[in-house]
Amino acid sequence: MTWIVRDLWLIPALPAFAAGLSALARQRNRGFAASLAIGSMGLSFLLALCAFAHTLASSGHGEPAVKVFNFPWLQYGSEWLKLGWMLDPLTAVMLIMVTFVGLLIFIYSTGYMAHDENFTRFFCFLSLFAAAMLGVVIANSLLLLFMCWELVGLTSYLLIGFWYQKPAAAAAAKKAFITTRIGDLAFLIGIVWLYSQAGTLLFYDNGAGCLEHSTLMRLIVQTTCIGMAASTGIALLIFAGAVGKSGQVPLHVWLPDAMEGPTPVSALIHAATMVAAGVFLVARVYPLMSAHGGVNLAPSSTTALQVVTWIGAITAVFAALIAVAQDDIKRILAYSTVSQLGYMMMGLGVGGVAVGMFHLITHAFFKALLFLGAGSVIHGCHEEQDIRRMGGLKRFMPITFATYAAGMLALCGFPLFFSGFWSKDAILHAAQAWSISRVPFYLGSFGALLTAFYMTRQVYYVFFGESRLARHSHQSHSTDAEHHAHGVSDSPHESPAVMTMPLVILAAFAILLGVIGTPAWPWFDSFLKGEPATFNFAGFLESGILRVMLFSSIIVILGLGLGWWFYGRKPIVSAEEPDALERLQPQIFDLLRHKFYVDEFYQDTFIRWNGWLSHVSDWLDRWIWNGAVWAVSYFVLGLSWLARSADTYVVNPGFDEGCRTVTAGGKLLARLQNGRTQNYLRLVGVAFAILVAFLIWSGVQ
Amino acid sequence: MTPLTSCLLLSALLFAIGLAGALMRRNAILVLIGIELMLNAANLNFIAFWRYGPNPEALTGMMFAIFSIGVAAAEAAVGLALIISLYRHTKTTNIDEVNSMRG
Amino acid sequence: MGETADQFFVTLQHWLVGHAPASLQPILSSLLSVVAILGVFALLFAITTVLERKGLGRIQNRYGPNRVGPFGFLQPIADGIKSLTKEDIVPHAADKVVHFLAPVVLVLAAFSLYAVLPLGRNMVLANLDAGVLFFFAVSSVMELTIFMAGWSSRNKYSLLGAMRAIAQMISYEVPLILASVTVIMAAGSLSTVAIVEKQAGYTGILPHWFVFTPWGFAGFVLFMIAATAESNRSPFDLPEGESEIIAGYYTEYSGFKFALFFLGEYLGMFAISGLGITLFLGGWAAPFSFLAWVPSYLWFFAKLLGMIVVFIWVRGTLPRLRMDQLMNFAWKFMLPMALLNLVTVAVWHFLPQGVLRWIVCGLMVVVPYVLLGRGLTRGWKLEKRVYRFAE
Amino acid sequence: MLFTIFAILTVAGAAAAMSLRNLVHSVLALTVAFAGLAAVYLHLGAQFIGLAQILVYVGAVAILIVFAILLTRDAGATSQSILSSSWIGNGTVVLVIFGILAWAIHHSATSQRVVLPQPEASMQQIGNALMLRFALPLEIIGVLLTVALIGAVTIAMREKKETR
Repeated sequence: MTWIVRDLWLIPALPAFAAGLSALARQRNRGFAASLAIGSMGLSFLLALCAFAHTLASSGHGEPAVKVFNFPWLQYGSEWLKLGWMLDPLTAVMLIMVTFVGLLIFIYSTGYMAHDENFTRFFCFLSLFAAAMLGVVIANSLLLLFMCWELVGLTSYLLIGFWYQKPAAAAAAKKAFITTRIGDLAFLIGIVWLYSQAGTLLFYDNGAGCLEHSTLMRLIVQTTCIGMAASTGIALLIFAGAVGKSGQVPLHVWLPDAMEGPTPVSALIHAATMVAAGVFLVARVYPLMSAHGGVNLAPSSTTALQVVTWIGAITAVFAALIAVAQDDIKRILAYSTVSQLGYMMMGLGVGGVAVGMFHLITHAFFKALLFLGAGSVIHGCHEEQDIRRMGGLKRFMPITFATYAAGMLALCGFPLFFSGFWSKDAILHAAQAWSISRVPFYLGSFGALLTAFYMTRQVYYVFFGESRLARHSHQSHSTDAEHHAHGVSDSPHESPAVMTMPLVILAAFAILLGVIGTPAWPWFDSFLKGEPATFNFAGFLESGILRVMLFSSIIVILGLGLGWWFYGRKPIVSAEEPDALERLQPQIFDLLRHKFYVDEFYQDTFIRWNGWLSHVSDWLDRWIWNGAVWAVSYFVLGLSWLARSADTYVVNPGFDEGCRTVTAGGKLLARLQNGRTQNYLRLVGVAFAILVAFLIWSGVQ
Repeated sequence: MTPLTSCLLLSALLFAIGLAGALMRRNAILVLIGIELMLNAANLNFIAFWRYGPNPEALTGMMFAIFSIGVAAAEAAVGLALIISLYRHTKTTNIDEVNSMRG
Repeated sequence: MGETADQFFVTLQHWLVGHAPASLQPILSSLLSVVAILGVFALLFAITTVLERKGLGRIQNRYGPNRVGPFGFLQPIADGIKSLTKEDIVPHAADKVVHFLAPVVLVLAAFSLYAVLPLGRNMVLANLDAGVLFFFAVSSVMELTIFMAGWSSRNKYSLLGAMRAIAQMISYEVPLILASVTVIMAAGSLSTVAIVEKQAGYTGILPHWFVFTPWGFAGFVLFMIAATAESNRSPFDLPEGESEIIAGYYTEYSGFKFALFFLGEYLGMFAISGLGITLFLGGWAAPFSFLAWVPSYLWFFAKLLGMIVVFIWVRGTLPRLRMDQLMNFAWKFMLPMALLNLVTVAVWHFLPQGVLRWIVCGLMVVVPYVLLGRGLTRGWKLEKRVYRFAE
Repeated sequence: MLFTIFAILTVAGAAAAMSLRNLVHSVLALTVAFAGLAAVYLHLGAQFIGLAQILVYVGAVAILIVFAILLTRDAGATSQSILSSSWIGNGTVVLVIFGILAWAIHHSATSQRVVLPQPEASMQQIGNALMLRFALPLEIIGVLLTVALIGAVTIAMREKKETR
């Protein structure tokens, strides 16, 4: 056990410490809070690098190298509840990703939030979030993971509602919190069930952990109500938690609304890290998911994984469809995030951990890049978020445009040179090779087409054509101060270097990250599996890889072309003119713009039922329980009245009599007390004389 | 009559004089002086018993005298401060007139 | 030869006493020393008066007394005769007895101070075990006599002067005693003789005087300031500030009583200087080892004369303090310094020999000095006075 | 011989202090008594106590009392009698007490004890005793004195409403 494994807890502890300190800090000293947060994040990044290097050194032979450090946490009855953290390739990769992206986004935020008066609070929350997320990543116990998971949810709530004076933000925060709670409830039930079955919540406890062979065997053989294995039930419950956290259908509704929060938050939490936590969770418990009794069927076809796959595929297409018709720059990205998460889930389902995680990592980078770019755009256009009011920004903010384009191409998966291409391609290939059905493959391809399409649409709207930026007053929220701060210069402007620099870095990664996962050199895959990576071009030639690559490239090009056909051919002149698609298919477009009316549906069903229930319980409370309480209270009042009368007419007179006697005695004695000091002294003298006399007298005889 | 006895007699005399002053004078300051005299008488006793007592090398009596001198100093300071503030309130130091504590 | 010269007076006393019957010898010997002390210090008083008057005269750009005798050195005799022959006026309302007792008791007390001062090797009247304590006890009696003088001559200036004097003396007695306690701690004894012997050694040619240590130096300065205040000399001469209250508590004294007061004042000054010499300046010890052959009492008196000159110089130089300045100085500067000095001497005692303890103790003296000085002079505007109409 | 002189001095001073009409005179007499007592101490071989007696009582307490007297000078003090109203009863009490004490001293066993040789109490011994065996009482007396000092100052300080 090397120091890095033993002291892995430092990685989350540092940001937590920073959060605590900046919580104590006064609202004024911003520099303190920012430098604290960034410094702690940087340190965590260095530590994460150490951890990564350590795993890199210890991997490369056979099974993935899992190092764990467990400690007893609290005792109840006879047994100890143990917590712990672990270090394996998955953890290491996630650590690198979270700390690095987080660091960049922190730096970016110093520029973006520069004029917010709650700067300090913002960084306190951010650090807290980073701590919780890292905790999720390193947790070796489902319990510890759940704690940090909830903490993540809390910080997400706080940060979405950061501009709580905006009613929309407050509502969105509540929505996000409650929606994710639904998933988390299932998650908790799953945990409890797992504990009752397996007797431990540690993932790896050299043989005794719940993800290790013996336990899994025990879980498989037990069957529950409808004939499915306990492992499947638990896996599905846990997956429900993942669904809630990473916005899969049907719990996706909160994620787009969460864009009410500051853009860095959207980038960090709702694109790069937290929403990926669900995927990470599934990848973490993958052994449980893929546990199956029979030997004959492939690991990727257990019931749990089938569910994962279908949900992922449906989400991918569903969200992509919605994204086509959105106008808010951030909402488009949000829906694309949802659909990409769907991709990851699908990848996990069909292709195993490596496929899904690879897309997670690449997506984290380019989606963070896109969000930060969007933030820069919004910043530049003075809080304008409607893409119809932008346009022609290519001239004003070249750096942003370049980086944004890179991110967009990566997201679309433009062939060969962009990371997105390789990750998505891996998923598609796995889907195509899936043994159960081909439908996910088609869905995924369609999703890819849509992705390319709506990203093109967005880019054309935002960066090309004439500037349609409204000259009148902008929608104003808490950053009014900002306008006054850097005087109202209405023409859009490039953002400061502190914001563009992270963009550039992220763009570089968005492009280059692909090389670690090409079929020719599947380093990432083998790193997670713990095998030495080999380099051979034969990777391209094996079954159907080239075909899939070709196919997806064609799809992407097609999507880009369609986007150009609809939006690029003739530039959009005015903000009010209807969308090209809208002109073509009004009803469908309307349906898409209203997100398939999912929100309304929930509004009319669950929330209304909930209202009725609350009414009923309110009535019960008011009339049944309340009545009982009143009865008891009157009874008590009667008793107390009895007691009081007894007191007044029986006890008091006796005491009064006693007091009168005492007073009389006091008066008698008080006569001795005539305030003349010398009398007192004389009394002392007399007493002394008597005393001595008595002593002598007693001594004489 | 042995020196110890004479010492004790002297101290008894001092004590009596002090007590007389404390009891019979009407000026508060003189009462205080009387008390000081009584304390001194006590000191004399300590010294006498140290000098003629069974084991003088223990120095107990002397120590006791030292401490009681300290106590006497403190007592004098506080007492005089009291008298001064008393005088400031009721423009007199005649303790016959100061009997507002009558019960 | 040096030995005999050194012990000359001692041997002389023994020889003289040798003639008397054995029963009377102790009384006789002490009587002899008392007489000697009376003579010597009365003479010193006479010399000092004329020295002071001439010195002040020089400082103030005038000749002092220069008529009687060579350079006016017989002036004291003239003054003595004058004061003896003057009429002794006692105010009608005065409290005769106390008025008479005050100067007598003062002079008696002042003389009895010398009982514990070692004037030379083996030249001390009473080698008390608690000599320093005796000194302070007796000097506290002098305060009472001053009060008697001020109160008994029913005169508001006298009373004011007495009050001032007592307040000032009590305030400065505290730092005085604390400053000497440092030496007592270091020497481990209250006996003046023992203290002097502690300082009698030499390293190389340099003596082991306490003044040559950080705490000793600080203590010495504190002691001398307090001593100036104790003996009511300028700049602490508020009690007899002519310009404010005519002559303080001896306004109503005239003739020989006045002379006695004068004598008492000066004797007190000599005595306290002598104590300072004993405690800090090594008493009768020679300043350098190669000068040890000079008789010890000569060294003592040389040091005493030096101190007297310093007193005169200070008197001629410094202006008089205001009452509040006096008290602030006593309680806000001297007292804390003295207390810290006690700590310093303890540290000095427990640190090992070497440079370290010099550095530490030096810091412990200098830092409080600076800080307290800051605190004391806050809000002062110290600047060069411009006399617009003079010169 | 010496003892008798000192004793007479002391008693005379004390008596004068208690009986003189003029307060200042009585304080001076008191100092005489204190001095005599100090002499008695010295004669008994308690050098330290004797000197401390002079230092504390003559040097401090007497001065303190003098200050108090000068600060509280009531006009009609000289006119009325110096004895308190109930002096007869008190005087009898005093006499009784003295009688009892004298009687007790005379008949106590102490009067038969043989005279021991002069014990010597050097400053070294006293210092050791104070610093080692009686260290705690010493600390306590120091605290007591400090408290008394502060208390006296606060008591005698003029209240705010009186300063105008």
